Amino acid sequence: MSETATGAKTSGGGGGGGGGGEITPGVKELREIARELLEAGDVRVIIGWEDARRGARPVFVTDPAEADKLIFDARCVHNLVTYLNPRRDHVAELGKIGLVVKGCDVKAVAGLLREAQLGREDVVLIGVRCGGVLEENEMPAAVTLTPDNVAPRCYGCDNREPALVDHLVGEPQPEPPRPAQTIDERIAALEDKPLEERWAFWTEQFSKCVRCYACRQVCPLCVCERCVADKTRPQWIESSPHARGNLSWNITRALHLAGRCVGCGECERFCPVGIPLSLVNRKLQQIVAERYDYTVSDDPEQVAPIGDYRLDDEQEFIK
Amino acid sequence: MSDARTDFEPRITAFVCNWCTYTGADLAGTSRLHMASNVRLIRLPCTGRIDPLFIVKAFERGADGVIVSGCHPADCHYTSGNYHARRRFAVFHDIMEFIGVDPRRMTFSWVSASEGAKWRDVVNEAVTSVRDLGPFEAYRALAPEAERLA
Amino acid sequence: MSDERFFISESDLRALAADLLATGTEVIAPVAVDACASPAAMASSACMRPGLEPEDLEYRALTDAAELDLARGLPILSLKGYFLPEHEALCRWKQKGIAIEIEAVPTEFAPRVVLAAKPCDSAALAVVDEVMNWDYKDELWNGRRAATTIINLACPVIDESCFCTAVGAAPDAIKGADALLTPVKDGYVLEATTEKGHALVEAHKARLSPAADALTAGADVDRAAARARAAANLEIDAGSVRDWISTHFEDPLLAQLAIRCNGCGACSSVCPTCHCFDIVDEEEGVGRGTRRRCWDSCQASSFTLHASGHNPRDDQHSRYRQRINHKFSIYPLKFGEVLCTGCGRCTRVCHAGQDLVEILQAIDIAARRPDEAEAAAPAADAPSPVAP
Amino acid sequence: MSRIGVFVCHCGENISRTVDVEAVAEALKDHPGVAFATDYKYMCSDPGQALVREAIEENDLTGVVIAACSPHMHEKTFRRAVDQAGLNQFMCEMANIREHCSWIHEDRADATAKAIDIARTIVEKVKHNQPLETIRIPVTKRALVIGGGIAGIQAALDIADGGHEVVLIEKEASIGGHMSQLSETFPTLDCSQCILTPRMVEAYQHPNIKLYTWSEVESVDGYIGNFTVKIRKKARSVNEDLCNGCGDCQAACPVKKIPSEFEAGLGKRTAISVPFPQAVPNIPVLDRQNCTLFKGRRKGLAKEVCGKCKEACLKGAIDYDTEDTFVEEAVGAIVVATGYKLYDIGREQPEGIKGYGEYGYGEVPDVIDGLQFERLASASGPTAGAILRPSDGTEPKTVVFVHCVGSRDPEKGIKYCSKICCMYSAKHAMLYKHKVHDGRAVAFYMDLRAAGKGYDEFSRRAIEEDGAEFVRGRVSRIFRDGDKVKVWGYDTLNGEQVVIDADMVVLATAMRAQDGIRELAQKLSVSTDEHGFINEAHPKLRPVETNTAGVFVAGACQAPRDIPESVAMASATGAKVMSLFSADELEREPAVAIVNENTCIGCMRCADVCPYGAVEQREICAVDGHVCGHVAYVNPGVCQGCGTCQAVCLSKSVELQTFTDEQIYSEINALCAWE
Repeated sequence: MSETATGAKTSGGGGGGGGGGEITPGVKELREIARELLEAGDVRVIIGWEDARRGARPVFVTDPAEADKLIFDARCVHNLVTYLNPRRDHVAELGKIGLVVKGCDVKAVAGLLREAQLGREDVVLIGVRCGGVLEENEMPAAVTLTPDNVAPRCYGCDNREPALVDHLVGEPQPEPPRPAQTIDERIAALEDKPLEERWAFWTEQFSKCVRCYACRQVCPLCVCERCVADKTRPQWIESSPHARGNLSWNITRALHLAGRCVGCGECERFCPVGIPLSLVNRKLQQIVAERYDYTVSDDPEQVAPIGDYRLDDEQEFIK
Repeated sequence: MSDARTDFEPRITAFVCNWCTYTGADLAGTSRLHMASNVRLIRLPCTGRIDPLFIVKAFERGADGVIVSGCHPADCHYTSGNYHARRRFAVFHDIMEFIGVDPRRMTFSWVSASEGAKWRDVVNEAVTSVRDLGPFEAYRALAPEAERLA
Repeated sequence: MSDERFFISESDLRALAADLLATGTEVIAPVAVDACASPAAMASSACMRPGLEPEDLEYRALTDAAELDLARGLPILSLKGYFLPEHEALCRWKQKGIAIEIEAVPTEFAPRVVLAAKPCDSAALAVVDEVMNWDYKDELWNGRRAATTIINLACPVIDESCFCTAVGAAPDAIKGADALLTPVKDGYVLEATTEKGHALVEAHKARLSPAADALTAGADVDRAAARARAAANLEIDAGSVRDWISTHFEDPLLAQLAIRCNGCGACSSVCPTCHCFDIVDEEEGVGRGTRRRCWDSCQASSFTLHASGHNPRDDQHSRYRQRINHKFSIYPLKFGEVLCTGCGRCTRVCHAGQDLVEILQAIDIAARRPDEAEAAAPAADAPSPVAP
Repeated sequence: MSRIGVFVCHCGENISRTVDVEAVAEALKDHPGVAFATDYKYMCSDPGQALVREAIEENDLTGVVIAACSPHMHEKTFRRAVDQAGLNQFMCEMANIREHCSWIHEDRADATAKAIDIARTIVEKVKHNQPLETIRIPVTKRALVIGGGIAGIQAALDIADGGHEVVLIEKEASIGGHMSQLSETFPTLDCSQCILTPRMVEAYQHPNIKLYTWSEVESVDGYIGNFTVKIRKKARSVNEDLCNGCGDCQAACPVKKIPSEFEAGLGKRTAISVPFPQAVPNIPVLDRQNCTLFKGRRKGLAKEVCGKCKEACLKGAIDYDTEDTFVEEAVGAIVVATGYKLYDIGREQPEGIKGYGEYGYGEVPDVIDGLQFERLASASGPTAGAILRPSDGTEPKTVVFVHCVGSRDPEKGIKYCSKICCMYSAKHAMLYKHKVHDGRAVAFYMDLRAAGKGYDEFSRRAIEEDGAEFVRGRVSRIFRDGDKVKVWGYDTLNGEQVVIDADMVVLATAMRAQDGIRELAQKLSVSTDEHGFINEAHPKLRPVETNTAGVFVAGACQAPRDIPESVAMASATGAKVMSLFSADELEREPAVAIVNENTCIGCMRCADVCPYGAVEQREICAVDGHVCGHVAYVNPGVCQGCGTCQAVCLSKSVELQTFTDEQIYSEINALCAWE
């Protein structure tokens, strides 16, 4: 409760509240480092956030003179690590990248390193101390974080001082406020319903899916060149967006992220039809946490739970 | 529905490993252990080979239940395939339950080459419990219009 | 009678919808769906917040005239899906031994009416008619078009992402529709322009009265104002844009404009004019299955993937360029129509911040005032790709 | 388009009794892609196989499905046949409609419907089979024999004589097993020691045999032709290289009253001892449980309380501080010959076995079991061959022999027949009469089972020439009555109760699987039956093979066996091992995983899960030659085909040959509910 109180008072994130362009010491520092990296030629491009017509959005800065475009505030919800995904050839072509990352985003970098999809030397990470972000980026200026507008995933953030980064800017931020309802609470609410209702709920949700695969495209950890959903021989996942194929796709997407998902919530944010994917992703995190005592971190050396085993793994569900 | 259940015979697809459960099922045969005839086996080298997609596809194709069975821990012909399978199925089992699939439609078991009798029991129990649950209409209802009309 | 304009009160309009439903005609119209009414409420964090009741607007087949929502903005998805469904069966096959039977699908459809369609959505249908009747006449599309009478509702212009007037459409256009409703005090001015439109008017004469000149004048003022609002968001010369793109295929600007794109393809799902589809054979058992077509997107890498493994558009900026190129150059050059009606959905749905208004602005400047290009290009900070 | 041939077997009546085989063939004719379908009485017979070959040629079939028994039974047979017809052998699959259908179902309609499904499933699989070449793997031409009883010794000698190295391990201090405890053997009454000892010595001295006594199997890795066995050499406290078997330590040992296992408790031994005079090797073991010095150590006493044996040993071979050590041996084949143990009557019994408290064993000293009688009758035994009863050392004038104690008695938990008891009880009666001419020998039996060369003659001789009385009936109770042992029995032929005042009673107790056999079976991944006897691969056709290729079984660990049978089995395993070793390479099914380099993203998750370390990382280059990434590569020589890599590959970039995704998908598809 006290969190909520402080959270409610605090401005969102290192950028501080106030107007879109407000320049906090953290942002100053960020721009300074970006400028130096570009001038020194350590990186060819800095990927961060800028203020635009429709709110905060990703920006690609190559000219040191333009480093002042960089901002950081509670609207900077995007997980920019998606631009490090090996599938992003058009970004890779820009040359060595300097990436601005929040604590949660860094876990995705660790994931890419863990799965040999990125070399640590291929990227310079500028971490920003973050006090939580809004659910949406599309507003002219950062507003104060409240239980009603904070991204639920920010609650209980466990990587507020990211270790994997090369630079860490901004003054320490207060805890993000507790959202009106946490994701765990929503999951619990769902699990209180009988099986039939859960089935009704999820099949309705998944039947909305238009199979645009936005969830896959933005996921920093969906690294496959050829997604199993695009495979036709055999066609494990029917490609037309009917309820049945949609269910297979969504189950598969979830399983493929088991023990890998970092919970950045980009899949849900990008979903044009609003499927609550973060409930599934979070549930997976709960499963691996309960069964295998695994919580995804920003340590690239951490061994992922799927692909590993213990002789005495629980098997209560096996006859 | 409930009326239909009385004379309803479930269709169950079983994914079994070649070395333990398939051989155990052979033993059940050579021992003439009679059991329900609702189960169809698909032989795989190891439970480690089984992708949850197999199970999803089985449901898509109208299975009312599935059985996944292989070597007991420490007995895997390939030493560790079943350990990897165990984790995979644990996650699958939990997530399927989360989205509302009755876990009783999915039987996971360890049946060794010498456990013909256990195989019979696994089969009979699976058939009974799925029979009680009734046909998996909820899943079939997901089929696209054209198909359901056909 | 062709330019005759009628008045219809709000209640009569709803009654008209009711009449249609009563005769068993399908009526498709904007419907407010309370996100919190469905089980989805459990998921939507918004629904957990006191005071907030988020509503989505969708084109839906009315079950009751009362559902008809005339007051609101743009439905999430365009009308497209009612003419080119997300997925539809093209035929089914059955194999017995070595023989194969094909089972065709019907291409005739029952008459239906779309009420209060957004002008940008109906216009899109007219634009897509071109490609659907070019080298091959698409029976399913044409069948649905022929069976459907569309009545537009003049649009107040939703927000800063609207730019219909910049691409030859308008908030009060009847293009692609059969009639137009313009909101006036206590009701609407209704004018029909096509056979189907007039037929509908005739059928429901009872609920219509000749519109007074004062009313129609007021309606015209509002319509002009809406056009002006849209024009204020974006003014370009579509012709110059078309020609510049066709001659600047390799121009770095096109790559810069694409830089943020994640290739999620949401834009093509919500776009009223994106009509590309994939054809898939889906097995339903041994030797049986359905051939379906389903929406596809040029933003997916698999869209142009050759069997050989070669992919002519193997990075995202070339895929994004294709989207711009196809809409604003290739299509206009081939069919004389811009493949965009300025509904702005793509901009609103893009969470990476790709902004079509901004992008067209930049291209227009590059085309007409190249000297300003350097200064004005929004993404000028984004560098041109360098070879690896 | 595939042209599949389906061949439905009646298997005599094994299948056709419950499955309408004609209907199955008919149904399959209409199945998409099936060009030919028929049924036949015995597909595996010559004409049956010929039928398949002809059908392939006449209908130029692209694949063959044999709907018959388990692939584990006849897959090889039919693949060979298909191969002869010029079709790649891997285009043939078995549909198991016998073990998995006709034998386990009664309702003809259900069974037939299921058989059709099974056949369809396999047809769908075969449609996606690929012509493949077998893989060759090298064979380590060394064998491991577990158990140094007569069976193990025989197997070891046969293989060693064949010119291959053998590692023979025995958990006791000496090889020889139970046979070394026997007095004389039926039906020839030749002295057990006399025929066994030379074999023991031969095995010990054989240049090709490496003997580990007082050792056990710790773990087994690998597969046929390439096993790695870890052996635990239990602490002996005696240096085998230094010890010359003089026996001074035994003489010096103050602890002399330990019941001797070898003498079945009728004799005593010292704490440091060789189990019996003819032990091989003749090297003692220090029994740390009973040793005074170790008792002292366990009590935590400051100074050693004994050490006499060490003082006595002039070779300085004794070391109180040795610990268990481990050695690894690479072998290509394994023979299991761990033998049996006797039903431990009247004492603590395992789960489900009740025991025979009513027979007074353990309380009445003169009620003994067969092995104890063997020791009494043995010239080298505690009584030097004189039959004297344990309680008072007097010569028993009336001895009762009870058959089937434990055996053939489901009530008591064991339903099988121990097979040798009839014969050895007859032998015991005979030996007794030879030694005590005025004595009375009475045997209670259920049925006399004397099948075997010279066996019936032998038991008749006991009755007709030596006057042993054979009473057909069970004994209900045995108890002490003064210095007599009262036996209450029943003569079912005369239908009267029989009460005998005996001086001694010998119980022919059941043969049971050795302790720890289940653990060993698990290490070898072979299966055991409900009694713990090791399962043979096929009861008739593969009696000395197990479910695990390269692991063979001989002697009483497979079922109750007498000496001739054990030796025969042992030589059979010898022959099996020899034939396995006759080639330098083994042919293996090409069930290996192959990586699709076009879609592999080199996350190497497959390498993480591969049990064999068969996955390596490989660089790939773009057309212009520069390294543009890395992908996984599966070494086919190492891959064993479990397919775990494929299941964890998110992009489905690795395919396991013979179990590809397309094959499995098609099988699932074939089971569509709307067929």
